[in-house]
Amino acid sequence: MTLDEVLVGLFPAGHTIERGPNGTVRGTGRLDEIGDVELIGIIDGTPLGIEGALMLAAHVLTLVEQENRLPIVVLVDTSSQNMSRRDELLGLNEYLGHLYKCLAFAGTQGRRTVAVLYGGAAAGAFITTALSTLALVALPGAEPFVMDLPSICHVTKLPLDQLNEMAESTPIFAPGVDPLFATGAVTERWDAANSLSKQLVALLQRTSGFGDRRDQTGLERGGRKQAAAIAERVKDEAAKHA
Amino acid sequence: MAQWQKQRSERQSRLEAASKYSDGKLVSAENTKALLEAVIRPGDRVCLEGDNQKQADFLAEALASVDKSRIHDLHIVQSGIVLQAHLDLFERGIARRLDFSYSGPQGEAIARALAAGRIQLGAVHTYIELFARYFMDLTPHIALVAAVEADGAGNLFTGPNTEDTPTIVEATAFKSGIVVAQVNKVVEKLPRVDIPGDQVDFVVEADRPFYVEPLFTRDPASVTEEQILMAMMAIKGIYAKYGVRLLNHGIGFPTAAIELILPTYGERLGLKGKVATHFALNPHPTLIPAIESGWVEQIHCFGSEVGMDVYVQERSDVYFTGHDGSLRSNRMMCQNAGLYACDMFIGSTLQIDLAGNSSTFTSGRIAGFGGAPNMGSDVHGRRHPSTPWLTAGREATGNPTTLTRGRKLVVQMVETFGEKMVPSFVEKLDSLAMAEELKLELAPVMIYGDDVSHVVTEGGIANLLLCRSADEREQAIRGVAGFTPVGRGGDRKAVEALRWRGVIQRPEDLGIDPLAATRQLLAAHSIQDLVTWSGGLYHPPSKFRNW
Amino acid sequence: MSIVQPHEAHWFEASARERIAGLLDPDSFTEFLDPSQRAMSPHLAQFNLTGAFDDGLVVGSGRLKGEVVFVAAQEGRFLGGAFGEIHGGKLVGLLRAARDLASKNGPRGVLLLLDTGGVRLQEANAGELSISETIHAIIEARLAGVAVVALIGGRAGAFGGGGIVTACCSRIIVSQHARIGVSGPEVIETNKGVEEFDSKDRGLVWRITGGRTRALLGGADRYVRDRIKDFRAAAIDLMANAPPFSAATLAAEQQRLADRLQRYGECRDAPEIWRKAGIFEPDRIADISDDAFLAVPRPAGASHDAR
Amino acid sequence: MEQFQVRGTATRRAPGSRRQAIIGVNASGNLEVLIERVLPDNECLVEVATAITGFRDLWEAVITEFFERSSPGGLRFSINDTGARPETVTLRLMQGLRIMEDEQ
Repeated sequence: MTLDEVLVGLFPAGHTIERGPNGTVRGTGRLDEIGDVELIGIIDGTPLGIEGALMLAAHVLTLVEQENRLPIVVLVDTSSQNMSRRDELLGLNEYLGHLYKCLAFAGTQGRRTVAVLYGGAAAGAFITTALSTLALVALPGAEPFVMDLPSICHVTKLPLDQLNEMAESTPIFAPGVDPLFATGAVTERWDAANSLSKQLVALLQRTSGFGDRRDQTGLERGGRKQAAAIAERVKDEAAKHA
Repeated sequence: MAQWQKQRSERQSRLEAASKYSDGKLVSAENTKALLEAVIRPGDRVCLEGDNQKQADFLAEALASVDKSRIHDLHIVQSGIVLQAHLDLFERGIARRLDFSYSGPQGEAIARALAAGRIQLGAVHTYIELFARYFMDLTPHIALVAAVEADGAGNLFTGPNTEDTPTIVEATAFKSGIVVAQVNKVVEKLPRVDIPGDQVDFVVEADRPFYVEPLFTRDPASVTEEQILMAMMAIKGIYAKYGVRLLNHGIGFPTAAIELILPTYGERLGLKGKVATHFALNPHPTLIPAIESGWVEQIHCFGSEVGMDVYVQERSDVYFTGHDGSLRSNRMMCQNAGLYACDMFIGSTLQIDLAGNSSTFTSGRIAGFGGAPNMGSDVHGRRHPSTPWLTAGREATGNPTTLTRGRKLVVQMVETFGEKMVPSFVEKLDSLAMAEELKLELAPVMIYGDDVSHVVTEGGIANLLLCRSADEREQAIRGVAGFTPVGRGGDRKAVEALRWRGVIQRPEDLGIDPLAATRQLLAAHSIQDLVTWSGGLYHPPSKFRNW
Repeated sequence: MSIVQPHEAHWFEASARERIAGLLDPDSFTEFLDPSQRAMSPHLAQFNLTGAFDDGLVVGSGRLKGEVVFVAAQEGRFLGGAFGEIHGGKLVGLLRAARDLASKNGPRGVLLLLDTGGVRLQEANAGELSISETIHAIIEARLAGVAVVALIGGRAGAFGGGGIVTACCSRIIVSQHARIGVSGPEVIETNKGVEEFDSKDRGLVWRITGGRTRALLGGADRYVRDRIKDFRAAAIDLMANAPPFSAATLAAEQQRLADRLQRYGECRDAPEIWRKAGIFEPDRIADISDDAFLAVPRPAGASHDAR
Repeated sequence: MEQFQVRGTATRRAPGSRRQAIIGVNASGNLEVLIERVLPDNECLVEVATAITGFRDLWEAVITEFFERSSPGGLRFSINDTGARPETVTLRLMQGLRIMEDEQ
């Protein structure tokens, strides 16, 4: 979907959007049922570099200061983090970490934060923009991935055919929305046949609190069967020891 | 009427032919080829200076580019066949016969050229063996040497890498030959004179400094725990046992590991000042921590090592230096020290057989010998006694008397498997098959088994001095050959009996705790640590930089 | 007995377990989900890989100068210390336990001995998600008043998601070996070409990503020699006064990162930054000894509580 | 990947009171060994998981020699390996045995 289609679908009652540098956007959307939501995002498949991350973080911090506690929707169509020697030199990890912390902080302050992934997102950019919110929604056309199969092929020396076959049977490494849904990363998959707006309203109404239940979700969906239990076992041993 | 001065008059005519290309002794880089064409005659014996370290590379390339209709069928008599230009001489037909010592990186190319008949091989020598023949039947007509600086009178300053130059020049200049030197720079006044100008006929200022290979630099980061375990066994079971103070080390990682744990493990054993005090050895960077910790009293060098010049200069109490301050190395002298003054040689090998013969000639490669066979041999001319020498000699015989001569300790450190799990222990050396294939009269052996006193592997030490029969030697070697076919082919009972007699010692027999064999034991973990140990005086080449 | 005592040992050469042994008070460590429980990755066999009995992460509790701390140490030599499902689950569980126990005489801090190339590609989705869960859990622990201190100086550094995790900790301790970044030099070279980043130029790699650059730029709070005892001393010191996770901290970080971008945004190599920062002999920073480096005054903005 | 076990008999109980220990790292050319005191005093066992197939015979030789050399009664050794050389395996087994000698 294009950004315009996404915005019209999500906010038939109206929206404003302002494009900034480095592929960043900010604005507001109107939902009849619950009123305004704040919009930020990175679009056009722009890699997320230090400028973009810093700018988005600034938007988030500004929003968090406001009393109104409006939900924040993060529109995501990026590629990966910006692969650049200069960005790495200047500490890209800190800029991405800062953005993550700002979005998470908003979540801890009672803000409902939802990432809407309608394009690409990979690796560090995926973590920072799409996994840092309380919920992640994948729209048609969303193409998240952590590692692409040719790269996995290159490192593991396994033939691509075999990897493709393996990807069919386990969601643990394969790129795409469905495997990431199964593992608990993607909260919901929306299709365009239903009203995006209604689905957003419903999601926002369900979303509250900063608690992280994605390992439980992964277990329930059968895509990540161990993580939750392992975390619990460590917690139990720690509690016994303390 | 008999002519007794033909060589002098021949020399004179060559010098005259060359005079139009020189200004006094100085020759421009552009005129170098013409100069060589003027002074060299077909069939000449030519020594192009080059060994496993320094290379007269500019002159080598000039020689490889001469007109082969004028110069051909040369007989190359030199330490190293290392550069592409050296091979080109034979590929182009400029040279035909070859007597040499070391080939290193060109081992495969030499084997191919030999098989194709482009090289007529005289022999593969050790360094000093070839040097010796320079004074007998392989005296060069032409010596093409390398130095750092020259003055207008032809005096040469070789810098720290003196190496073979004095020997080559001596043999050539005093037998009416012609000496051409490439230098990095012609200057008014030299820091010191390594070669007097009246032994040098021509000097060329090359367009670049002569090449030096950093052959003796081992990165501590690549030392393995197994090598550390071997090093611990060697120190405790050999250095300490015999009290070895005068010695030579090979260039492999196991001996680098020894150098790196002297200040830690050796210190713990209380051996400082008691072992490893005097070396015939190049300036190994891995020895820096031991030197800085006060272990080493004196080192004489075959050559220098890239990056070590400033360090050596600042440690003149340890190294031999000129009055200018920089290292003076000399391969001939140092080899002699290794032969007659060292009580021990310890080094690695690629392949060793059931009798302890070892070789670095593996199929398809003629690697040459360099100096190892001299370091790794017991020289029968030795007469001065020392405790390790006498102890070894007495171990080797059942009932020693005052007539029993001593023995040099010749220790082979062998990791049971080499690259790609190729066993290092074999029933038959590859070099035997190669000798048959190339119809060599003598199969190339780096160190003969009867010179070897000890074999050290991850599995233990085999003391061959204590073996009383060929069969015992074989079982002792099999007993430390680990899980190679040779090791697994050992007679278990015989091996256990040898262990009981102390001929074979496992780490636990030596009281070595396997938990201590970690990289934490290394006094330096990286090249950068060596730089730190040196107080910033060691300047490693950039290819070793990893920080 | 090992000849080198645990705390005298070098961090870089030590295993995850050796680091913990030397870092904490002697014999104070209790491991959670220890190797005998064989909590191993179920995903590696299909790639013909064998696993590790601890899945490359050692977690547990111990004391640091008497104070209770939790500790997690990645083994950088097992699959590059990468995050997988079990590995990540253990780390997340430990951080959540610290959060829950903080108010019940629980740990004062969590020490994260990071040594990771990022996500384990054989279980990439689980790994990526566990990195996000780790950051969530770090934030929750910090909100509960637990200091989370990253200690980095192993052969894998802290890359990919590991670099982002680092930046979310309360405090960061590095040695020279600590390469920290998001995209590894090889990845950048593969994607953008050798002109952008020549990963074979090791000096360049260290100037761009190494511990000295991070320390001078403010990407790390403390630079230490490569000895476990030096990491220990720094951890004791820094755990005591870690910044809270708050609006003020984040606002300060925003300002700090904006200032850095404004001051040095044009620079493409570290010495350019040091020159601008007025550091004496900027080209020699990589070459001087640790002691000399520790004496280099840190530029404006490098020391801060904005993390 | 290949998994198998090698059993042995021991002439004595391995000394020490430690219940379990782990040594080494499963990395290329390396291995980790988990040692547990869980068997009767006259038994010993090594369980191997290796990423490199086709060397079972060599493994058995290494392990059998280790049993004969050190008689580690009561101990189970579990190995995760990625192509360690035989000498590395022996070193790790010896190290593991040595750690178990510590009194706890």
